[in-house]
Amino acid sequence: MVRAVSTSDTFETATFSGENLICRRGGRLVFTGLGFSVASGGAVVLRGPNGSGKTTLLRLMAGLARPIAGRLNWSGAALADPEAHGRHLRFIGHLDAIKPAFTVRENLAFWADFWGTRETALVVKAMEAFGLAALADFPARLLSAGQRHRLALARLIASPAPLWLLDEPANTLDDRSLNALTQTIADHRARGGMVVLASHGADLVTGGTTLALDKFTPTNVMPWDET
Amino acid sequence: MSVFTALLSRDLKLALRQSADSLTVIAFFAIATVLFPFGVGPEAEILSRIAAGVVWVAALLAALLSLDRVFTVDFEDGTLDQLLLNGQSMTFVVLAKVIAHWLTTGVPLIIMSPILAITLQLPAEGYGTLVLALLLGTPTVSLVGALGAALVLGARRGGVLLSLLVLPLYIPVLIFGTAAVEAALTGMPSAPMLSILGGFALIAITLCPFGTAAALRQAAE
Amino acid sequence: MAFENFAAFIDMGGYAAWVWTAYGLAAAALVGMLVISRRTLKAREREFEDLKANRR
Amino acid sequence: MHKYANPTQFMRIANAIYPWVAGLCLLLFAAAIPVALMFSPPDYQQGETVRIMYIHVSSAWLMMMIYGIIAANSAMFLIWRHPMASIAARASAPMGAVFCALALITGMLWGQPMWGTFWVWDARLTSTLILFFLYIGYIALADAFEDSERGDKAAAVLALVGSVNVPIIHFSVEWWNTLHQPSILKAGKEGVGSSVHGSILLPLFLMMGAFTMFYFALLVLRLRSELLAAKIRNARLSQIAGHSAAQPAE
Repeated sequence: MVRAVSTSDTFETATFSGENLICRRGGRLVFTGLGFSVASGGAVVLRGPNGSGKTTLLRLMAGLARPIAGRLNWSGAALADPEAHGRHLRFIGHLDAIKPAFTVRENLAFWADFWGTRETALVVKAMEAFGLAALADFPARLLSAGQRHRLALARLIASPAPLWLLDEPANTLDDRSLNALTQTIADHRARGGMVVLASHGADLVTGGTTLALDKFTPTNVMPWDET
Repeated sequence: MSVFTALLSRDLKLALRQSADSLTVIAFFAIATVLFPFGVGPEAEILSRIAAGVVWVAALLAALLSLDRVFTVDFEDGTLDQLLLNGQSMTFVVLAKVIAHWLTTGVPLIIMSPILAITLQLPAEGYGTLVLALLLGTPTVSLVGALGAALVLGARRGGVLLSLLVLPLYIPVLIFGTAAVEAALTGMPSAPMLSILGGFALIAITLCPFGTAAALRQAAE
Repeated sequence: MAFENFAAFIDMGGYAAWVWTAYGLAAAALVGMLVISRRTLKAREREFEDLKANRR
Repeated sequence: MHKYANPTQFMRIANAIYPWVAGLCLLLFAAAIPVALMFSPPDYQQGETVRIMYIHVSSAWLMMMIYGIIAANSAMFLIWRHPMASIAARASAPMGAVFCALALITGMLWGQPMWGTFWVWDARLTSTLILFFLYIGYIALADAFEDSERGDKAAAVLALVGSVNVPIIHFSVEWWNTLHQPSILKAGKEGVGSSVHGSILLPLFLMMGAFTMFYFALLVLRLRSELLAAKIRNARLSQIAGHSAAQPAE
């Protein structure tokens, strides 16, 4: 059964914002002058065509990539220590970070353990939320692509953090899992969590702000036009 | 400390589940060593003269073989991104990975080495020092090797490149590792060489984790 | 002048093979670097001009 | 400092001094070659082979100087992210490798007639050989990534690791060598040491100066070339971006 998890404890109120971000990937400017802001309970949906920098921006928000200019703020103060920023967030990208030799439960338990989550009950809750409870003791190598993706998403519940950065989370999910994800995101926001997600498909959030990335795509200056 | 202990125990558990990986490295170590008598002839005199050096060289090559995978798998399946987001310090992650590597390849190599040294006719006085030298030298091998492995993440021909980068840096360890055994065989004190090996390990453990952490961050960027 | 005549100069006190090989290799290395660097520079200049000419 | 990190500014200065450096290089070679080959006297111990020393020492000097320049640039690149620093390091490395090979080969050509052997496992020779491997590793690493920026960064870390390790390796090999080979070499080395007098200093300095100027002149050419390559890459990327932007959004 797929069902949503609700926990009573809430996150501290916080805001996460960025200003004047300029980012270059592989020698090309992806976006310039980009700013965003998300507060507790809020959501931002990143939209834009391929190559407009959705993944880049999410990695930048996670602190995995560094902008060439601009700054990121947590509750108004600039992020001084990018390594500590990892504590604020969960990032689910295209790669699922699953070890095929471990069971579903072991995969989840490791990450919960790694991020210092004390409550082991959350691992069970996470598996239930994404319909993985029946698969708990199966080796992850037997999972289908959709199941693997759900296992990756289950980390969000197994080890809570206020900010969720999700890159195309709807990919490979069936309708039932989509509902579960929508519900999980809603619960997270109700608890004071924040969500930033890249999507070009279904609406997973209600009442969030949309950030159209193509607005920040620079008109590329050709080298012979430079002064 | 949850970052360190969780990752260390995960890597050890993974190595246990996929023990074939470690066994391959040990098998390589044995085969590479056994090739030498065929190359230089079976005379006990020559073999006992080169035994320590052969064991050391074969151990370095075997370690190199395993280093290729220290970060590659985590890099390719997205685990590295998550490890970078540990919220504490990347140094813990690097240390956990390096210690896991040393425990799963360094220690088996050390255990195997006296057995291989027997086939190479190493005189009896040498065994203790050989094991001690490997015990002090292999941590440096793992630390420097991890730095190299982090640098070549995502590179074309990463494995070959790794050996090109790392083997020259192993020369000091090789020199003092074999010199210690040599000293023991000629009745000289081997303690100075062993303490130099220990010194290398100390230098490596203070410098390499930072470089490795920086290289891993670059690889993910 | 350290040599009596031209033949002595070529002979280099009996070390002709060593001395002239060393100088020959050095000259080849320097000239080689120069030629290769210049050739890539010229090729890139040409490529850049082509790109510039073909802009939309 | 940041003013010179700007490629355009930097190249303006580099191009302005280029004719002077190139001219000085030609002038020094014009003086150094005849002096080294003809006008300087043979060494009283080594005879005419001392003439090999002029290019051997010059190459060895350059291989070390270039490594120093690469290491310094790597540090600047990693700390301040100066783009020019990585380009300078990348442009220098192949030259360093060539001079290192030249130092090794001319050393062998000098060693054979003097010591009776092409190669000894002397600390200097061995460290030079290892430096050569480091150069090769540096070039291979810088070139091994699809994203050239990543190659620059990885190579920069390697250069710094190497600069810590080269002295350690040198000291280790020296120690190892004295243990293994109380050598034929010592005599040869002392021979070189004692023969350093005026008559060989002039050609040596001329040759070292000529080599050094050659490096700087060629560096300017290679910097120009590397910057052009970067511009070409950017232009191509911009064109690709232009194409994908022209397509309808999903």
